Amino acid sequence: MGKRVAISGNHSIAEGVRLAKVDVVAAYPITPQTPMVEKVADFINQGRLDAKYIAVESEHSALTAVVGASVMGTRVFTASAGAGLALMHEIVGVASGNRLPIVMGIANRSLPSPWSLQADHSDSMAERDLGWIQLYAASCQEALDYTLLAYRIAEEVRLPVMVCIDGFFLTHTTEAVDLPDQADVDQFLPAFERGDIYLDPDDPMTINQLNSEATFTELKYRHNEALNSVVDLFPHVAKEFEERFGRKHSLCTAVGCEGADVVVVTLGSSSGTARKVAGQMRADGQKIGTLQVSCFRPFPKQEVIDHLKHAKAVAVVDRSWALGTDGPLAQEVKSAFYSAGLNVPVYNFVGGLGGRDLSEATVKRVIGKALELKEQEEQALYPIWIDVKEEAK
Amino acid sequence: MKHKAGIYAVTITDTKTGAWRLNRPVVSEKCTACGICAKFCPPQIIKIEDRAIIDYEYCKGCGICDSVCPFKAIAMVEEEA
Amino acid sequence: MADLVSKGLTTCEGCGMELIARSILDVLGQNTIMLTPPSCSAILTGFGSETGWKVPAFQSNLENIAAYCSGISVALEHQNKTDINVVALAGDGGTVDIGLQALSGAVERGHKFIYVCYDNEAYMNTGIQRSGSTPVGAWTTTTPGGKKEPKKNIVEMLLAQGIPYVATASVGYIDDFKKKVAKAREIDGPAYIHTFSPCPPGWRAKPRDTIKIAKLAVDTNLFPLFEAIDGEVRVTRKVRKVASIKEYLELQGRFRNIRDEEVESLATDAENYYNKLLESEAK
Amino acid sequence: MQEKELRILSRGGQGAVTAAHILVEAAVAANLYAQAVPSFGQERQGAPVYTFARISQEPVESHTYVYEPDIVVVFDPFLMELGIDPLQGIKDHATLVINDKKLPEQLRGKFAKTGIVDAWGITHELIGNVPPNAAMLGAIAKTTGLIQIEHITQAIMNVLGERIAKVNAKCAQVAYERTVVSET
Repeated sequence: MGKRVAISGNHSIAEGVRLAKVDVVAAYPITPQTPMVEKVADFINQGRLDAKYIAVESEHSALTAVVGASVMGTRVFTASAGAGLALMHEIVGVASGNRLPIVMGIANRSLPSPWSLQADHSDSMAERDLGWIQLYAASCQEALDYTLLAYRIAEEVRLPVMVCIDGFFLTHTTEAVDLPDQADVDQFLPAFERGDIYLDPDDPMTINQLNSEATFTELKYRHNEALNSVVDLFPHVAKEFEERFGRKHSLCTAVGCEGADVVVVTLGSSSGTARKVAGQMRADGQKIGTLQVSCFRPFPKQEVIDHLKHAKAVAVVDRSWALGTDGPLAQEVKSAFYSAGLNVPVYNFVGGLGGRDLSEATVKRVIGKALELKEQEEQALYPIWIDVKEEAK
Repeated sequence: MKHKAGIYAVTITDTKTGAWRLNRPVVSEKCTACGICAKFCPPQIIKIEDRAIIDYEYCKGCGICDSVCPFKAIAMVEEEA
Repeated sequence: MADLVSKGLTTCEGCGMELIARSILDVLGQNTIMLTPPSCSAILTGFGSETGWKVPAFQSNLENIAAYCSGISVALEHQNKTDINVVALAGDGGTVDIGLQALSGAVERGHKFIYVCYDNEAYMNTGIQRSGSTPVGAWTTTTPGGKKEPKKNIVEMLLAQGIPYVATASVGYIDDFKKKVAKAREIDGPAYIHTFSPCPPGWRAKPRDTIKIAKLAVDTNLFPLFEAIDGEVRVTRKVRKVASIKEYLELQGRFRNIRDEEVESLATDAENYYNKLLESEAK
Repeated sequence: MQEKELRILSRGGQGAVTAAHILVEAAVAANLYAQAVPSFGQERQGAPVYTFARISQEPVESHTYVYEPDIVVVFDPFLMELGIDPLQGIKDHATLVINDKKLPEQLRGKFAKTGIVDAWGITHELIGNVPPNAAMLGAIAKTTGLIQIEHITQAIMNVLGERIAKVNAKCAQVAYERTVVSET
């Protein structure tokens, strides 16, 4: 039946790793990811997880080592954040290009510069187009559940997954989390089976070699097809998860979107905050909806269109500094809308950067501004920095 | 068609590098079958029987066999165009 | 000959690395996983659906081959597969320069793997650019006036780290190299073999002289052959009569413009280092 | 019970983050949902630290700091001399739990309910010169009535190391008994 515990987001992902019976872990500590990998190391030390921990000398080597362990046919885990993820960048493409079912915990932290220890999505967004599945959790419970979903999906489609949790607002926040029983997880997540590529003297092959223009496009095409197939696969796996564990998960979660004057679209920990604010406003008679995007890659275009097509306006909150254009989430929503021929105004708000709290007041400001723009039928070509201090202007 | 997931190669490449050769090593009767040439041949295509036998399908003609032979039993002869 | 590498490889004529690659599998046999970085050794790893290896192989990135070895080695350990060799075959650039951090980390953690560096003293695959391993006085495209700085001594760095097995070798003494590969296999931890490997096009040398040059490097004491098991140094080839450095240099166009004082410093450094090795052997 | 939001004011080294974690642990034991949100800064020993918590019967949605607390917990009255204002943003009918011998002058009449505890005195008496966090947890239990003291002491036993758990649980218990609660 499992039990309810009080654990942080970092600890939640570590519990997911333990329950997934990972074989090899390689990681390099970086704030705010550190307690996540410390916890995994602790599980191994206590004998609660039969795995090997490689305390590598850099993030680059962390992802490299798990790529190596993955092609040997073991279930693997690594984790990083911010500049550490940026250092991994080259290997991020290697992991997905080789179709390896690696799961990586991301404790979202802003990229330098300026240096920041704290949350925004600029780190994982910089990796968004390299063919990994990206899941963004909104709570410690989701951090755990997404980790289990990640292994299951990764191993079905042979693609790596980033499970992203906002630095401090999830990594270091303690919450009540329902911890599943090992026996149930074992039913949900079968023992690891090696994929099509492996290093085995009994069946030798060469992996990851040079390719030319004669084959490159086809390999990337199949990679892309596999990634896009997750949009169809996810609901099936989530349904099975719900039947076994009683918790519902979706590519994106909509509340009160039908006919809403404004729908607030979010990624990560601010999703719950937005739901709470919108819920209060609905109770006061205002028509405000929310859409939490959990799966950012592949981007569930159709689901997003279906949820948002009857809204009167959409306010997309990007906790990321995509400088020079729209935030990444807004780009996706606008792109999906255009493809579907929707003419719903989409306003992009950038906020919560470098650890600035995306507070309930900020969410209210986003909604207020979106209503105002809609009322005045105004366009906003570039994002509105919703929580920037006046002195910066 | 079901494709394998990943980047892999299983076909053993086999370039007939003998075509590159400008000079052909020719083994004479001075060969004692000592095996030194075979030991240092980079593509390892010299077999030692009663004398050294070179696989000209792959020999690039580098001349290492000639250079290491203590008995001067190999001569490099220009290939005809 | 185990015949675990395709005969028809597109390496250059007289390539030292090719002989090293074949010799490794000659000793280790089929139960071996080979890794190569993007470099000349990647010629063996192949292109498209074709490979030169008949054993399992993996193409690493340039700077992280030892980290791949770490992951592979640990996974094998976790699977209780103790009879499979994990071998990195990387050039001097991928080893002493960009690959140094991953190598140092993997050695410090003590993973069981064999790292063979084929040292051709420059970045040859990209067309002869200097590396940390290029010797004083050598021309490369990025040292058009000859390199000013002495060669980086990676072996001493690894010795200082306490690596359980480290050796130098030369394609000129291929039996000695093979013996060292066989020893490396028996080490329960990281083993490193730094192997002198002439590159005829890069050194502006005749392909036929590869072995001659590789022997001379040893016989001039420019590249002494030794090994160290748990730090205990043993010179594996004692040089009775020191060969002429001039002869060695003259076989290679890359040293055409070397200055007398640079030749002098090469000779002095070679003598001093060789004597230092003999001294540490005596201890 | 509606969701209750707590703001804990302390200084680096006083154990507020651990206390908030224990509070969530206790809430879970009481079959409630809860959340502890640390704020992150340059946490030097002695620097002011804000820690936030929420306790609810439903899963907690918000993942932000607390700006309009129902309950303010002051680990160290000296913070007020550093310019930290326990009154900032408080909801109507808010509750105060403070580590002091008596209610500071400037806080009189500002809270609907106050719990006063000499957490340092109790901690020094039972343990020594260690953080007052266990005692503060006892005082929070007593003043707010949100969580029973048994759940607090059990959570302390679960979270803290064996060596120090028992005496800290005792500390919470004694503080619970000695906290003076008054309502206006």
